[in-house]
Amino acid sequence: MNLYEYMGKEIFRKYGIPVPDGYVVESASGVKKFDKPVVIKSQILLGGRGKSGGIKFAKSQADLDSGVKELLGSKIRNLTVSKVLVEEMLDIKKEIYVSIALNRAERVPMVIASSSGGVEIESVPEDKIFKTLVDPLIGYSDYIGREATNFLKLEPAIAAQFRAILSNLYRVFEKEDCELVEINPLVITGSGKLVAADAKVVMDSDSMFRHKEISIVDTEKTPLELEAQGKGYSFVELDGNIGVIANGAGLTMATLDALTLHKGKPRNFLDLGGTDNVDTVVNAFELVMKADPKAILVNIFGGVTKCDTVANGIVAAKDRLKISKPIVVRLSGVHEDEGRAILKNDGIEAFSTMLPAIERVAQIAGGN
Amino acid sequence: MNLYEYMGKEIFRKYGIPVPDGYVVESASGVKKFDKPVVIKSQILLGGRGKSGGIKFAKSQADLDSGVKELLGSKIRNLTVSKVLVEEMLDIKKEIYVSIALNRAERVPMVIASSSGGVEIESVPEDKIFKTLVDPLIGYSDYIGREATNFLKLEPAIAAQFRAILSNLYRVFEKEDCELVEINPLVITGSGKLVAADAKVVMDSDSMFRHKEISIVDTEKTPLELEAQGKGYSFVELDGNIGVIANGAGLTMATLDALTLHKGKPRNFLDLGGTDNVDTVVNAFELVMKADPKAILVNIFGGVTKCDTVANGIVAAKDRLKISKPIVVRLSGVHEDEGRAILKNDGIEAFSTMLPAIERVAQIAGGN
Amino acid sequence: MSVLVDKNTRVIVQGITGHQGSFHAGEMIKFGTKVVAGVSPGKGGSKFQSLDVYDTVAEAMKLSPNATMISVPAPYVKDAAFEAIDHGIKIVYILTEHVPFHDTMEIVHQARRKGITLIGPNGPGITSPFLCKIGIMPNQIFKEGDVAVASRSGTLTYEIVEAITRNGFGESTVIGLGGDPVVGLTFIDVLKMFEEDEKTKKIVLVGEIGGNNEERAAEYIKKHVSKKVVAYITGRSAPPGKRMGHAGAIIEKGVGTAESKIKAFNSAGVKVADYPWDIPGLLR
Amino acid sequence: MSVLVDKNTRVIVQGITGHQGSFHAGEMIKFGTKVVAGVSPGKGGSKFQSLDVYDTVAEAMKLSPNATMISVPAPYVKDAAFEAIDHGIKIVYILTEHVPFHDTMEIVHQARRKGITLIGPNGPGITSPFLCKIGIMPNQIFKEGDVAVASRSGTLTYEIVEAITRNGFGESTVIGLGGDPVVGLTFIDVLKMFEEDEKTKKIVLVGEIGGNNEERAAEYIKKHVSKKVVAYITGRSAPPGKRMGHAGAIIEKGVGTAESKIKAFNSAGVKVADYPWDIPGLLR
Repeated sequence: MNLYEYMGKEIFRKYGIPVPDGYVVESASGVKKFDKPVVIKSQILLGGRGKSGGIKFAKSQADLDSGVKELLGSKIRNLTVSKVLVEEMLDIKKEIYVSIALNRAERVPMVIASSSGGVEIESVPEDKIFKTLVDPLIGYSDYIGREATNFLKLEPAIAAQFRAILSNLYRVFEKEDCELVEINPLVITGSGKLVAADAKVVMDSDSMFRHKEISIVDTEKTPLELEAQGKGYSFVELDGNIGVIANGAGLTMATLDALTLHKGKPRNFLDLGGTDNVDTVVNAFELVMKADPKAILVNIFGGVTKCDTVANGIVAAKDRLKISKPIVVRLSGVHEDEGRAILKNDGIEAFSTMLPAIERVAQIAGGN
Repeated sequence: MNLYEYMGKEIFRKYGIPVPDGYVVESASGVKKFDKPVVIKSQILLGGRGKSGGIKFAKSQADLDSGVKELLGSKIRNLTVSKVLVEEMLDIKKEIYVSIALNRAERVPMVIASSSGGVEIESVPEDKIFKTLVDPLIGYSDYIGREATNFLKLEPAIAAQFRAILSNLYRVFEKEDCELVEINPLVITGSGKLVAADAKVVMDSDSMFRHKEISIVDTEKTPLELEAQGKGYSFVELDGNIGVIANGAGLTMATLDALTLHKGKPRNFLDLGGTDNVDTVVNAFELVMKADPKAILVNIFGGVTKCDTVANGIVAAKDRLKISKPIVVRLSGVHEDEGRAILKNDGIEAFSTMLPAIERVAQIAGGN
Repeated sequence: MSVLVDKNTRVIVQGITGHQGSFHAGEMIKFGTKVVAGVSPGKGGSKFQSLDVYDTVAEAMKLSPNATMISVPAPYVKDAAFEAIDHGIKIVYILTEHVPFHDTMEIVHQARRKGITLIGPNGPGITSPFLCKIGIMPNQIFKEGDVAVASRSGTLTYEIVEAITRNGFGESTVIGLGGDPVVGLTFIDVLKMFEEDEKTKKIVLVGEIGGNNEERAAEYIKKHVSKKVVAYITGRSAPPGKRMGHAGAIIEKGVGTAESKIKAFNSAGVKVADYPWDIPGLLR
Repeated sequence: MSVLVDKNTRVIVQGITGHQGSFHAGEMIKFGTKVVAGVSPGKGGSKFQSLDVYDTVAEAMKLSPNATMISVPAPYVKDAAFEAIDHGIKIVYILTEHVPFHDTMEIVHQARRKGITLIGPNGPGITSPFLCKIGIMPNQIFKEGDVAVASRSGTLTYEIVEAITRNGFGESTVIGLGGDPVVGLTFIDVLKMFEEDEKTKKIVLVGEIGGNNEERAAEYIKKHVSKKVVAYITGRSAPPGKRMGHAGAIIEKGVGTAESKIKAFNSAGVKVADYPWDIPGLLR
């Protein structure tokens, strides 16, 4: 779960990581008296805000007022700017990079640092990047900071600040259950101070039960995805025309893959999960219908999720939601025969394997 | 390093462990208005205060005033009471025991609990004691609390409180660098609350660099021991008449042992440590002379500590401190010959092995 | 022979009184698994079928369990796992999904330190028909045989296992690694076991987008696996940056694409099926 | 043959620019130890004698060290030890005294997890004349021979080693365990090594009051040690409850008395000397 820059910086401040002086503005009336040059930064969860015009500079009250007005409410790649961060302009002498991320392969946190900051770390040559793994049973040790500053060849006064920041950044990573904490750029100012000019904090959404103070609407999600999340479904909007309901993330992905290989265009990913509840099925249909598909494919391999329950759900959804779009169903596994009988009764044919169901729905929706 | 009960309870309070309402009184004027029955507890670092008259109960203002007056300034086994803790009297339904201590053999913390509280844990039969080791790389896990409450057969409401206390007690042990944290008794009150009626907190004196907020005079030490500690010596007062200066804790202990086997009575343990400084030797003599020994034994096995430096120190000490008591010296190892020559010049014979030096000094001091 | 579990596997279920725990414990018993006790804090003294339920793993140890299924809410998983690990239970399977990965990291490394095999979290478990099943795979899809399956998915695994069985093959051991970014077993871990297992003749790997578990497995296969390996990779059509149901199924900064995984497997001589139902054909 | 260290031991000194570090590094080199580099944060690029000094252990790894002496102030010991352990240095000796035992606990368990031998803290180190010396024992007291010594003290060890040498014996390996309540090696650990070491024929244990390391060693000797073992225990005359110099030398609640240790050794057939100078006689 991505945090807005300003939220990341609030956390940094709490953990003793220096950030620029600044404040968040949600309406033009929130602008304070101009007293020094500032940067006005759109609070959206996208890289490359600057290039998209989402960042403005102000050297006067007039600049500031107009900049805030222009940005608030503007659209950047489909995202509406509802907050801007007004921050002191830093006297940038040099930009460096530091982050801590999960290393999936080794299943440990990894510290990454480079003296090339301000650009995407992926674009920096490997031999210019310091990387080291951290033992999760031990946590951060100070020597890691010494190794990093040694690699970056920072002068002693800067190196000491860097080590303090890295140590605190690790605390953020650990205590706030982060997938990624990144400072890019970490600015060395003209007066020799290190300041986090940006803040990227991605928290593990599975950890939210112990971070009740954090509440964020994930703007990387569409409104329908957010609605689905609220209802407990794994749901991803795609740009095709076949609504998909399946059970299990892997099977659902496989269904999308097979559809795509058959020139079908899925409208969504929806994992029904393991359920034995008719309403869970009906609610899934409701979500999918909101995406206005041309046809709907239901692909169930019954286990914990019983085929007859799903069949009852399909019938109930058709009825309650007045669905007239074609529904193609595949049922296999637990209570498959009962399910097929229920659907037949309602005029729906249920295939017992995936292939014919996929061929059928791809053909129906083909005229897109 | 033992903390006073009231200091332990301050720490407990900080870590969310329930303690009785109370306050510390250092002079009669500090007594507050009586509003409920209280216990007045002498703040000294000794077990069995109650039996020694160090605890009084007050059911009226008069009781309270006179109790405080009686205790403050009184002597309990040689220790003067300079502070008392006035605490609400608890409605005790049952007393239980819980502690966390270093298990030296396994080199891990050990949780100890028993439903027999209010007595020394050593007097409780082993099969009535819950003991479990904690992995120091992992720390406390909640299941340990469940195992403890299961063993103690506490009823659910009490068990939940116990687990919270144990978890917090472990935090005290870990964060405050303790050798021992003990609540004995942990009281179950008539209204079903768990309250720490006593607090024994022993901190690792080697950890004090990260606990600068703690400042305590270790009253288990004699004034001379405290003075020695301030000067950086390992020094223990004993009740004999032979002052001892040696280098290395093991060698110093071995010197005391050998003296004792030869009917000599050591007045002290003093480890000179590894030093190459004349003043370190002179200051050691100063301490030993304050203990007024009948004779002094110096036993040096030279390594980092050079024998000639010690010899110069002995000569300087004799001169500066005007020592007329007999000094028996053993020098062996690095710069032994030089050291012996220096002493000979001053009329002191230095043995090269321990046995004759010990025999000589034991004989000199024998007439005690 | 089988991998990790067999007739001597004695299983406890931590969270046996929960909805999932009780259902799957029942199914495991039906499958023939030796479930020896349940653990549910606060429910000690009660019964699950004929089994005793205890408050703590410590008490259940008198039944000499050597495996556990953990089905407790995500916030309590770490504690339950440490409880099992500290008591030396050799196989720890975590059914629960949505376990914070910081917790899982600690569990993974503590398990490794103590020589314990961690399966999951958020996977369907392990099944060796019909010696032992720990987990939630449907009983009826299995037949004893020589095909070993390792998968990052749940239902998709059943789909494939069912197809294997329907086509006249049978399974030696089926292991679900789990759909989280951090799980106990990697494909390399299970490939080692499958390669050593006498009963296993052929191996099926079911991968998905996210991470580089499959790429590393492909490298390993080149060097160390003599048995026939076939694979299926799901998520070919997934857009980058989106989590496809599983927390681990996400293409991030170009890492973890299906293409990369398919290419890696192909270069290791592992045929990759286009569709799940093609797997049996590749096994012939 | 020798225990733990030999001619192939390549030692770095963490804290080589400090007062103690530099003095003892010099003495170690005189003894014949292969000291290959120094590490002192902030002093990288400087020299100690002909050796390079680095800011980090990472840099010093190019010299392939397999042992380290840590002589940094107590607050920094844990970090320095983790630095050495994480880089896989197989023998970590900590000279520093007054290390908080909570730090030492973590170091001990992390070292064990990584298969690393920890010696100390707060002990004189290890010496195998004249193959390698890591630590602070005086060079001139040794002679090569077949007596192995393990001790909880420093100077007392030199006293006894000197007596052994003076009486015509020589030493195979001398190890100081350290005077803290928590240290890396126990008497049992070193007894195992001494028993296996071909060069060692006789063993001397120098114990002291505090803990039950000696009592456990006595039990171990009964079952597993075939070589002659003699012992000396110091602190017979120490009053209970007082720390006798070493943090670990304290009789607490009746545990750790000299009597108990002497009795345990006697019951294991280990003769205990009354005086340090009696040790050579017992070795005959």
